[in-house]
Amino acid sequence: GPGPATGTAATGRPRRGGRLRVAFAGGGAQETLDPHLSNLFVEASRSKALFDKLADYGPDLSVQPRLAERWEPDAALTTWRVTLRQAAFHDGRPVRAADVLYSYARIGDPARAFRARTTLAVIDLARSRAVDDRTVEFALRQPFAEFPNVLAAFGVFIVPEGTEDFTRPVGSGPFVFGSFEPGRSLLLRRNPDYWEGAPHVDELQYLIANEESARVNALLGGQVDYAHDITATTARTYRGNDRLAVTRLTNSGMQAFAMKLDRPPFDDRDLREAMFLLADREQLVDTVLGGAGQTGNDLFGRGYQYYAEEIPQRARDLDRAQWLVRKAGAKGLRIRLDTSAAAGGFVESASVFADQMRQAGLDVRVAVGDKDTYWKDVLDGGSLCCFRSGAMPIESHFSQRLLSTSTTNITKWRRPEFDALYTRAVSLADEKARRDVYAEMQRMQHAEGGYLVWGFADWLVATAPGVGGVVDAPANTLDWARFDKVWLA
Amino acid sequence: MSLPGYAVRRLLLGLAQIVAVTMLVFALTEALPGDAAVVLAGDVPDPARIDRIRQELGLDRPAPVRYADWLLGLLRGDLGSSLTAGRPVTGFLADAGGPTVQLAAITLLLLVPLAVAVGVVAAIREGRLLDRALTSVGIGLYSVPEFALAVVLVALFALRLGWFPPTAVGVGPDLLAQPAVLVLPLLVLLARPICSISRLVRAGMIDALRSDYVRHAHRLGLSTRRVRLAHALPNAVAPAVQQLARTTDWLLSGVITVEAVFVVPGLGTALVSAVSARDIPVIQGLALVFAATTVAVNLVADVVAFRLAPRAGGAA
Amino acid sequence: MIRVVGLRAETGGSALVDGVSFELAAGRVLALVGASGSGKTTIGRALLGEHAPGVALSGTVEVGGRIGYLPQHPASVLNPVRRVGAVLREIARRHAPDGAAAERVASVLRRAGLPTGEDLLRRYPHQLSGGQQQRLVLAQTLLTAPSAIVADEPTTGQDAVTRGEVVDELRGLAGQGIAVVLLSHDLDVVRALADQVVVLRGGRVAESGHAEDVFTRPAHDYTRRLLAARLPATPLPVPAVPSPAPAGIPPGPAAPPGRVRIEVAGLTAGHRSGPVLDDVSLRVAAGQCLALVGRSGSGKTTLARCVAGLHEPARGTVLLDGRPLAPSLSRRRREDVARVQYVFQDAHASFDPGRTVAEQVSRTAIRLRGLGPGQAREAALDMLGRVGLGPAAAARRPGGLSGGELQRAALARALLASPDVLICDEITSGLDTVTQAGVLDLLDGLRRALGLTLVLISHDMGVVARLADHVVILSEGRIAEEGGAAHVLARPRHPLTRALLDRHPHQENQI
Amino acid sequence: MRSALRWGPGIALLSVPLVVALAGPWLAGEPDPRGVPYGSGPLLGTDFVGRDVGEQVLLGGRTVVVVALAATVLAYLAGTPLGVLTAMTGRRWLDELLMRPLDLLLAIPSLLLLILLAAAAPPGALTLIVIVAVINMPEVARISRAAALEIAARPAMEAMRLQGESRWRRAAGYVGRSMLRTLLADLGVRVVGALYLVATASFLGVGVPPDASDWAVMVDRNRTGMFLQPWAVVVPALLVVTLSVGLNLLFDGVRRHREEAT
Ligand SMILES: Nc1ncnc2c1ncn2[C@@H]1O[C@H](COP(=O)(O)OP(=O)(O)OP(=O)(O)O)[C@@H](O)[C@H]1O
Ligand SMILES: Nc1ncnc2c1ncn2[C@@H]1O[C@H](COP(=O)(O)OP(=O)(O)OP(=O)(O)O)[C@@H](O)[C@H]1O
Ligand SMILES: [Mg+2]
Ligand SMILES: [Mg+2]
Repeated sequence: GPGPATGTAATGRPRRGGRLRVAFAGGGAQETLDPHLSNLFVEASRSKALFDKLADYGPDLSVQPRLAERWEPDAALTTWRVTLRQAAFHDGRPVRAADVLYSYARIGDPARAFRARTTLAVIDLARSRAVDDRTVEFALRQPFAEFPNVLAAFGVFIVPEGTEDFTRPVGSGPFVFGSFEPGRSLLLRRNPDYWEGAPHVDELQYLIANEESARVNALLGGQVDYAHDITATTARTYRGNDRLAVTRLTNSGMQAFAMKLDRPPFDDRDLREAMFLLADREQLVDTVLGGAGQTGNDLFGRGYQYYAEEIPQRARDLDRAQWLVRKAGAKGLRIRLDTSAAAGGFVESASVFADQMRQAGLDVRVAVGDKDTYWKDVLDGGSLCCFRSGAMPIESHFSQRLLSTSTTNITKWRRPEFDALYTRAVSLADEKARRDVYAEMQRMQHAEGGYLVWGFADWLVATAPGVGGVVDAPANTLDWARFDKVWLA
Repeated sequence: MSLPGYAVRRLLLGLAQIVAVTMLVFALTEALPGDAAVVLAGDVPDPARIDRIRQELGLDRPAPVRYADWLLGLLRGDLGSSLTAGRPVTGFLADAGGPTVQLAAITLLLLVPLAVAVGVVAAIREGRLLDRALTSVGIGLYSVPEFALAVVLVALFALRLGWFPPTAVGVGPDLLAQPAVLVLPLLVLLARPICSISRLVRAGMIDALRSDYVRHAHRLGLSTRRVRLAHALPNAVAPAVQQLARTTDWLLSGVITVEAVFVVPGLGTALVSAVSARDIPVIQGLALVFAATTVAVNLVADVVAFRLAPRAGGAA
Repeated sequence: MIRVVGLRAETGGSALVDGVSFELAAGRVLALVGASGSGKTTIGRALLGEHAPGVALSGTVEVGGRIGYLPQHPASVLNPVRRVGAVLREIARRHAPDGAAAERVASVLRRAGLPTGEDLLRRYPHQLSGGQQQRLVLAQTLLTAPSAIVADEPTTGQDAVTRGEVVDELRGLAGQGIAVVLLSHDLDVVRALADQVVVLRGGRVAESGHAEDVFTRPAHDYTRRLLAARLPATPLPVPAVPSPAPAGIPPGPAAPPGRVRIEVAGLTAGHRSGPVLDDVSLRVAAGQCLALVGRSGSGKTTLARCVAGLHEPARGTVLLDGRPLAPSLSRRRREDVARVQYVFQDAHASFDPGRTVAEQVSRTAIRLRGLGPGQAREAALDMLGRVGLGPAAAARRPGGLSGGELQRAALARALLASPDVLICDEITSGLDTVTQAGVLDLLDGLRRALGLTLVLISHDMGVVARLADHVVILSEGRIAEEGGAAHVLARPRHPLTRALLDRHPHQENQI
Repeated sequence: MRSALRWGPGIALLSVPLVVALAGPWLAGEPDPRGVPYGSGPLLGTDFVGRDVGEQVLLGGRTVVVVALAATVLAYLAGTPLGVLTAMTGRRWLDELLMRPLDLLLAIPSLLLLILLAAAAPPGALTLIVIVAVINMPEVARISRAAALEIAARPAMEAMRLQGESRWRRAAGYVGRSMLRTLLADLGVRVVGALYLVATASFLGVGVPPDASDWAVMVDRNRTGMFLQPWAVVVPALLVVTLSVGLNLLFDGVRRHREEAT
């Protein structure tokens, strides 16, 4: 398709100094600097500028060490010893094991509702301990080979022991807190003592502009240097324009339709297969993503570690789909497709896909729901809905969404044999062996799962001329929205 | 009825109105699907987690109890705290209020003289080319939604010509510090009210200019200028003042659009995001501010109208 | 001072005023008289160089110096939102820019007979009485130092006392050397003031000359008819030494002869502005005519509206043939509504401008007499004919009828209900003498023929004397005096009654 | 000649969007297969999801016109009788009972009301009609009441009572008809207001599905591609503007005509 322009603006060698102004969509009153409460992209990026995690994800979602220098499990994979690197908080205190244990305890507090709480549930904090100032020993409730994924999980930042007040946050990140006006602006200063080397720019300012057009206008008007999340249309509009350069963040989001397996009509395997076959993935990518993305193969995590590349790509087969629809006795069946403005492209994808379903003899009604409560509404309600997911390891996708015990199992995929495979995989120390089990699990999903993954969206960020160091990394990974490596020419 | 008596009666009525508005807004917000906990849970809508958030926010108590609590707090001057951000609503309103108040105040300040001037000029030239031009442009402009006008103005004056900044991104809460930022938002905000109010002024002025007392003022040898400004105009603006009061409502919806397009983090933005977040205390606080403003402006307008039309005796 | 030669005003080819010429010297008073619609106002405005839209003027109008204008309804030319003083000072400064505005204002206020205190200056026009408003317009005009003044119907709708004051003012102006053009159909006022009279008929001069000559030796037949239709103010000569009635003596019960048709018992009523009527009781026998007389604002209309059920009294009852009527019209039985009818002071306002007169009048027959639309229309046209309105006029909308015609249509509308009691509120004050006489004759005839009971409100003692059997004088919401018409008019006991009779301008100038 | 000058421009302006809106859906025919977003495609190009803009324009007028007109009519149907009733009742308590709740609605910013109501009610044209009507109704009632109060106080009204006319006939036959001038003056502005409210609602993402075939929605949703493919914004925007300018010119003409007739 007609993909958007991708130009990295990296001009020449890094240069020091200046104030980098970055524009994101924000959350108004709800914005917070508490890294454990991070929810929005702007909050994730800010947390990353102010704090560090023990580990983070590379471009293929493999885990890269950060504050943790290294980690070693015991043979049973139930005790993990993590060694911290030499790093200091902005107030000069060193980052110690106690800070790590405090941070994890805070997130895991059963009385509270931090997003990453369930991720940390595998850790038995009561039995975990600080071996010394720079060594933490985590005791796990069960063998878990993918423990590094926990260290890198979304929002698991290390804060100084005892911190509850984040009005003037102190972290160990590349930038030091300056001033904050919620919903408007956050000003940060360069941390000259950052363990990974000080940032190039002197100051970093986060500015909030919820409207995409406003972010682009601000960039074109020279009011900001970096605009997060622009549309493919905007990228096309300014292709060849020297006032704006676009960087693609390939593979940032999975785009799917989720079918519920525990109720009619999609408890019928034939109908699911019909759905897989009737989907015109290219058309969806071209119209909904404006060409900025790749088609999907009904599996999460294309290009990520452990992704089952070997499973053949499904192609559209309308005849067979029509035949399967008839076989399932679903011809003319009235199906509701839930969507909402909860995520960009949902409504568009629903209306495009509804047309495709109609071609296969299904009667679809697109229902546009409330965008604010969408995720809750579709978790248990309806039978077919639009779905998307940000980047995460494939293992996390399994554990959060596909186990019988998963709390956000939207497709209601509940298979004891699949659960057993998962338990086996995460107890395998050998990566190769694990990969095989994951591949088996993905084959099950591909054959009869509930996710119709039609594409992977690239995200686009725009930068002003002269901004360098913005790299292509999926959203939510280490190098995404990371500004200590960016410079102003 | 005497003016003070009238004002006091209206004031009491206004207070009752404000409380009733908060009650209605509370009920409507409660009627929205989901609550703050559901919204906070976002794309991780784990039911257990939602319950825990609900507990943390005190949303597990029955709605009437929460409203009563809020009302009691109000009596002590306490508007409560934002459910999602935890900050006191008053501080929140103060922050967001600044830019909005500036925008609205400057708009009103410019609106009145401009609308009156356009209306008067059109009325004096009634039926002539200038009047026809002003009237047609007025209707045309009146029909353009604010967001469309904003897009056009930004594309032309900010991006093409570069005369004004396209947004207020990066400008502090005091917009006056960079007046250039205000130009385009003000143009957008002014466009429609100027049209509607100048229409009323024009109609009122035409009536007044045809009236017996204006003809008589001419007979008494007063200058045309004086007759128009001191004798006809005060009668012409009375209906416009009432409309002006209704303009606050308009201005507010205009402000929401303008704030979104030009990135002014004011009350309009706050309202939209608070409704999205089901942040009831914030919505209540905003409804209170808006209702109080509307009531106050209407009160002032009615009192001014009372004063402008001494005969009517405030039959509003 | 003023010279008019061959003045012509036309609209759409037809002449409203044609070939009018006259001259007027300083300090003299010229009266233009004539029936409603004869062109008086048109000429008056032409003197100021004004004309209604669509009207073309030709001929010569010469005025030496400034000319001022006292319009018929002063309220409409006073700006409702400007304080009295501010406007006066503004005019003063305009005409004598070299200061001393306050002094000049005070001086004209004195000349116009108004108090010069700050209190008056701070008021708005609506806070003045009708008479004061008229004098305020005069004061404004005087500030412009006019050498001539046009006074258009300055006495219509004013009570006798006010009328006398207006006459005095105008006479005073002439005494100050100002030429006065008086437009009026009130021949008494004209008689009292004018040096010269121009009688208009259909826009043409029927007769003109010295007032003395025109009144005593009218040359034109039309003038004679106008004069003949005048009503004598009092049927009996005024006693030389009136015996003043001590205040507080209750008015003589004077039980009317015959069966009591309508009775008002202990009526107390008011508006939001305050109480208006205080414990008023009166009775009218069947077939009699009661006249309600009193100064402007004394509560006559309020009383009449209570009887008609248009205004709810605070206390007291209205009885028809001894049976109490519901205070509100909406709770009265349909036949009671039909039996008590009311004709409004302002005929023009009592019609819907959007529908034809015949259509509106016939509704009475449909609603109150239960006739079908066709029959009702016939009955309406018949009744309109009886009050002197042809089917052509009836087919028009109210805007196409003259004031006098509309007043008669309103009368027809009420009479169509075959009422037993008819209340007439100032129904003749806007009419010229000839038309007025016609309407009065009609009422008198109906009364005799149908036994109609009349309640008549009027400022005009001539009208009262012509029709009334019984007179009630209202003063500030109480009955000041009551009795047989002949008796009250001949021997007024209350000072107010005497004032209302005494200040009759006709007598003032009696030769 | 004069009348052509008076009615001509209004009717001409009005007829274009009205014909497109009302006849459009018949003219549109079967939907073409989707193209790329903001492509140059047939005639007017494609919109943000690759649909033919020309076809969307044909399909998209009906909802805007119907919603705005229906909402306005509904507001008048509810508001005018209420205003007339309160103006004509002599009973103060009834007046207060009916008017105070409306004052309440007036004191809530209409946009807040719009956001809340739209979020609480199921989306769709009917919801939007009701919401826009609810928002406009109190003001219609107030204006009607003010106009009716003045008319009901005229002696003509009392004359009709003395003729035994029923309340209904007085209200509808006299007060209602006499108010027409005031209501006409208001109508032009109010329809535009309703149009505008619908457009703003979709800008805020409430009421109508964001991919609905609807001029107001089109203007909003295709904004991003305005420089790639302007027709998707310009054509529906022009149609909305012509519609409201035409309506206003027409109502102005009607008003002046009635003014001169009386
Ligand atoms: N603009 C106009 N167009 C047509 N006819 C008019 C116009 N103005 C006045 N007339 C007519 O001119 C005639 C004279 O009107 P004018 O007002 O001078 O009468 P008038 O003598 O002052 O009567 P009144 O005693 O009722 O005040 C009337 O028949 C009236 O209908
Ligand atoms: N609608 C009203 N509201 C308030 N006050 C009123 C109203 N109508 C009359 N009044 C007042 O009531 C008093 C009596 O009025 P009313 O109309 O009965 O007098 P009237 O004797 O008929 O006078 P006129 O000879 O001028 O017609 C006056 O002082 C008047 O100002
Ligand atoms: Mg006249
Ligand atoms: Mg009266």
